[in-house]
Amino acid sequence: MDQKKISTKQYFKTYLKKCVTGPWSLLCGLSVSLKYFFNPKKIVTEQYPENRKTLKMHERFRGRLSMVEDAEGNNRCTACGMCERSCPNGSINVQATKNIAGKKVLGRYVYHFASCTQCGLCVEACPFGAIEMAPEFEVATTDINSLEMILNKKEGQG
Amino acid sequence: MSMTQLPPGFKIIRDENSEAYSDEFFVNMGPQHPSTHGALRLAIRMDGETIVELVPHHGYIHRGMEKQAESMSYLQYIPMSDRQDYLTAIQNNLGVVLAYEKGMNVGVPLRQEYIRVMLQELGRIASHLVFFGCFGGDLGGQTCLLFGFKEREMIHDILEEVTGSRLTMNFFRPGGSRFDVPDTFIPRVKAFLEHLETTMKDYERFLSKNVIVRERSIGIGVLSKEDAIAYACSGPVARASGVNFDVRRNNPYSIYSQLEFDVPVTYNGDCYDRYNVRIAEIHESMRILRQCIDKFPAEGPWRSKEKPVKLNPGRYYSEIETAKGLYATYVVAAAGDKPYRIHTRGPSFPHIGVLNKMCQGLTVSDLVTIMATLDPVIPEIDR
Amino acid sequence: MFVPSITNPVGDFVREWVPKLAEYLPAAIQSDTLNNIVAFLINAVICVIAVCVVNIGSAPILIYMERKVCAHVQCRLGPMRLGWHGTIQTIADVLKMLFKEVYAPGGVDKFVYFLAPLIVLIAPFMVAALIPFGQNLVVADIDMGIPLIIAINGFGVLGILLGGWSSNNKYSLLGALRSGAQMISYEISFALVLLFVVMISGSTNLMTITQTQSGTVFDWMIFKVPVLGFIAFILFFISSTAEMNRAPFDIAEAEQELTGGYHTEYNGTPFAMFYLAEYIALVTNSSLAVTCFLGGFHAPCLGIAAIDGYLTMIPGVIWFFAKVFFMIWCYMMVRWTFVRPRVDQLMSFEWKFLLPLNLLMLVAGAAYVALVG
Amino acid sequence: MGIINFAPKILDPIPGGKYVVNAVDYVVNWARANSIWPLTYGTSCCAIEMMSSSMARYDIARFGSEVFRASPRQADLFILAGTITKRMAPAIQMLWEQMPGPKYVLAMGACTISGGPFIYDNYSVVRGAQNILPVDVFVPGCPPRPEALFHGLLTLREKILKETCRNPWQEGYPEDVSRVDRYREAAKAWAELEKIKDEEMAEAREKFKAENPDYKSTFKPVRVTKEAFPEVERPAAAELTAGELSQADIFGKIKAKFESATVDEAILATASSDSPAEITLDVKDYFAATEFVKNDPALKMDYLIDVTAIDYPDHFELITQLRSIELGHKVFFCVPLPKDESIPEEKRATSLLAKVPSITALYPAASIKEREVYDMFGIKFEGHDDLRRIFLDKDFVGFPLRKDFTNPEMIKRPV
Repeated sequence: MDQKKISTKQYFKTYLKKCVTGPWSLLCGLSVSLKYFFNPKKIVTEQYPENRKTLKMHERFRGRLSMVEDAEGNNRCTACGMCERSCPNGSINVQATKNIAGKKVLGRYVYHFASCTQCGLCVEACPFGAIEMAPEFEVATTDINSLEMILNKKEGQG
Repeated sequence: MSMTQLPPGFKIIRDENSEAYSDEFFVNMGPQHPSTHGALRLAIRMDGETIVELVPHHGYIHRGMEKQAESMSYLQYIPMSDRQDYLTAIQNNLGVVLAYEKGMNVGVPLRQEYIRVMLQELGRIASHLVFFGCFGGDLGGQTCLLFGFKEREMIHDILEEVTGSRLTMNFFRPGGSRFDVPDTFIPRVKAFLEHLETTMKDYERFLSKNVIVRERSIGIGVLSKEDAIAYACSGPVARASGVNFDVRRNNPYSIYSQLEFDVPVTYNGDCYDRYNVRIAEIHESMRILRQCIDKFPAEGPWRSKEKPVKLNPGRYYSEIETAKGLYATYVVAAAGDKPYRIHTRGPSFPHIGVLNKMCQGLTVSDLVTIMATLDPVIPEIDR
Repeated sequence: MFVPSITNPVGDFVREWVPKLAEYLPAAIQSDTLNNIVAFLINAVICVIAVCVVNIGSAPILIYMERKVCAHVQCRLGPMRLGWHGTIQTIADVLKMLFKEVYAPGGVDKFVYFLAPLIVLIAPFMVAALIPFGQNLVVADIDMGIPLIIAINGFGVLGILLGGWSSNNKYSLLGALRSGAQMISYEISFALVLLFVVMISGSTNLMTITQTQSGTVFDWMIFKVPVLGFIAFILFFISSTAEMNRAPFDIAEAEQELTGGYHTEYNGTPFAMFYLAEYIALVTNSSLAVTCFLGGFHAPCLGIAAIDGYLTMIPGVIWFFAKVFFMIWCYMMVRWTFVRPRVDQLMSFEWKFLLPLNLLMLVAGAAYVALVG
Repeated sequence: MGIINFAPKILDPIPGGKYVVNAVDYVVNWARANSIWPLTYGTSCCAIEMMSSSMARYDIARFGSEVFRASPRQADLFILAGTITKRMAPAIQMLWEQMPGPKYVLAMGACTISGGPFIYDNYSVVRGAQNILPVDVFVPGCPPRPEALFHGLLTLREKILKETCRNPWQEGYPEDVSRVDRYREAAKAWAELEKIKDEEMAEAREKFKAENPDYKSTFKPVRVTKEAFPEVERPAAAELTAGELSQADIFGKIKAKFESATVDEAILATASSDSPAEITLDVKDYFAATEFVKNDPALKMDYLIDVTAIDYPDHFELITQLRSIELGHKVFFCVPLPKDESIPEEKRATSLLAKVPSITALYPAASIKEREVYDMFGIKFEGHDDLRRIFLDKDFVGFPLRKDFTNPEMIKRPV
């Protein structure tokens, strides 16, 4: 490091200035932390497991993928596979089957939660609004196989 | 030490017999180190506590995004951009989308432009608040870290309400965005700005004038204007060195040309200036946001006609100013719905390139200060 | 023979009862020497237990306090879920650490590696024995109190140096060397401030120092000598913070730079010892500050007839610990407010600012004693 | 680990010893489950959420876990926050080995559970932390909210409470799932099921058809109505500022100096400094042209935006993007580099196929960019003094951004 040459007078001037401004600046900082310490209203913590009941995600929150189902458990999926194609990393298997009339319907909607990035492109791509991102975030598990889910309860209609 | 004995990347050859020579040793900072801001390894050649030379080793978080982009559709690449610089995800989205819009030749209605600018500026404030926290935190004041993140949470609350996700927004689309903003957006931003105004005063009192911070950052890590340009620095790092360059003003995108804002520039190029530039930018962003709130069109379409995302063959380049600096996207479009190649120029990469030059002769503590003020995000470098 | 002067009622009680019990022994082995030795040993055991209880018992409380204080400065809540407001969180931490796997990393000097945390613990324990906690509550009321404290306090750095050196880690070594340089430098101003106190009070005995401060707040050392006392107190505060390696002078640990400094390679119980030593040192240094500057175990405002009765109702030890905890709170507020200076700045601060100021203080103190006192 | 595990052996035979063991067990487990100190480790996005969770809003301190240790030797929990790359994996394993037992691993986010967004067509990401470490708790999400991380912590707590010293914590083993392609497996399994079902149902379907010859489905899927939006024109390019040259002028200046410079006239007409036209140059003119635009007082291209390349079947194209900070215009050079045909077919994948002069002497910033191009495409930069791989290991085989790059670890994208 190259230090600039300064005169003794200048040195003492800056030295004395620092002696005054230094402690003052520290006191300013201390005053802020004291202000926060003695003001419990400033605390912003949300206590998660305790506030489970009141905790509500935003309407658009993207959690786990789920199927939109009516009261009888019927879904709207036509097994077109738009969601599957729009998924950036193959997290959705739309497994189509034929119903008794020979028409292509949804057999199983397999969702690999383990690799899902919750980007929401599938929901955007679905022309019938058959899937949505559920506001569900308590999803930790000790068993990775439980992250592979079948979303539909019933076979598709058709 | 002869050249052959030196680990890769080190260049300075010192004479063992000279007087200045003393026992040198090598220290690895990272890949898991609290102050390298991610998975970066810095191989440091030290003489006592003084850094003789430093070689950054990248690639610990190289995820091959550009390779993957070649087999993805254009739309599927947008979430990828979230994961590059995760602190300014919303801005990266826009960078990619602007390039797409050039390729698709679509425009954006006025309301959407305001949405874009407002989210951009919110993202910028959020990123700078993280910088404020990390700067204080890396200097040893843990409390700053929490202060910075406290206000950032509020921004992310707003962004979550708008986009649906806290960090990886995946929000903008060519010609518009995923959603319109909810009605609560403007009041919430307004309330947040009022809150931030008062809190920033506290925070600046807490850190800016602090004599220890000044001692540790003034004159440390000086980057001259010539070096800043030669090493392709951008954003606050370059502006602190006196490079008066901001894409928002020099090549305005969206509606930045219609808004009134200053580009803070300082001329010392040391750590304290970089800090000051960022703090000033928070205030400028707040100014832009206030203008946007006043002018925000209450009515009108929020996106243009939806089209399949398919670019005309050609090469498209877009650049935006993220909180870190110049973020450029280069798309090579071929026929079909997949890009031939997408390349991203992140602002942090050149900043790490100049690190060696800035640290020589300083100590490890200074390196931490410099790293904090460069504010790099490693996944954006490695992609 | 050195007879421990535990002057509290318990000590007298032991000295009284040992000869009485000794009468039941065969006459052949009865002697005053034996009685003295037995009484000494019993007293010593009591003293050791008392010191351990004060020190080790206060550490979890302090850790809890630190976590709460820092949480509230940072607008959060701190430990909340274990016990009422997380009160037993630190107990869980200590228990967990005790039952953690303990191993020495490859390439360390094992003997020194495991010796270091013990050495670090010794210094604060010994200092605690010299502090008068109450009118009669002092383990070793010796005349050379202050010099002994100065001597012992420097002992801790040895443990840190050994720990850092034996760990076979460059970060540890850097941390240890930093800490060595820092503590040796600040030792000087630490000693000089105590010397100022000695000069004003005219004794090196901590009990005597405390006794000279009885009276109102303005008889305390911090206000007794106008302005000078306060400056001395601030100087003591700074140099003791540096002595304890606490933030903002925690350059030896410097998590952001050295990932933990000298204790990077320690785990389980040895690490717990380093952790404990840090907080015990906090107690002893605060006690020292209280003894030297804040009137020790005396209640404030003694000598005003109206409230004297009420104040003396509260035992001295409670006053003492109230003051100690106030001091600790101050240390904590400082820790969670300021950022850490660089090593060379720390050194130049000591040698260019603190030391000249200390010397000036000594001169001024001498002048004060000569002119006023 | 430690003496506690021998307690049952010694104490159980003693009458009443069982109860002592149980009591100690309870206390120790309680302590372990409630005092979880995580390691400061994070690579990408999840790390920020992990940090957020320790900040004022969510405050991991309530669980007693705010003591983030920078040294693995003092940590109990390894929160794997962020993508694990093959280059990082050995470091992670080492960190894990340095932790004293009992130690736990929490995989946070899609990347660490399965590779997340980086499963397909990827050569550098470890597909799931299970490949390298035994993982105790999985927290899916990308990234998971801080609350989700807390839920993971609570799940881990449940798991720890189940351990006793008779059933102590044991070091688990990683399992190799790197080749698992869940999408294809699921599709394959379903195809087989479908085949069986088809055979079984064939008769019933015939019958149904015979019974209802003109069956029509009652199910009519309703399309989601989407708002109609007007088309919007793109705004015109910004006007030139003082000193700024138009793209045509820049090309004219370069063309005058270098014969080989060509440009697509159609693009040049509409090009602006926002979307510059690319000037194609010959390799031999590349360095001289860069030097010219840097030093010419009317151009002053002093700022290097980027150096990158594109791989075409028969040649590479090196793109050098320059701009002038002061004047505000840009120039993009496009240098076609023919691939070296003399290299035999089997060696082509691993050898450098083209070479180009380095511009590090003019732009120091080019140093790292050229290393990146070298690393990704295998283009040699002559005159570069430190041409090493930058993102990949030095013994990595192949150059990933070439179109014909193959890697045995790569799984092709299924859809």
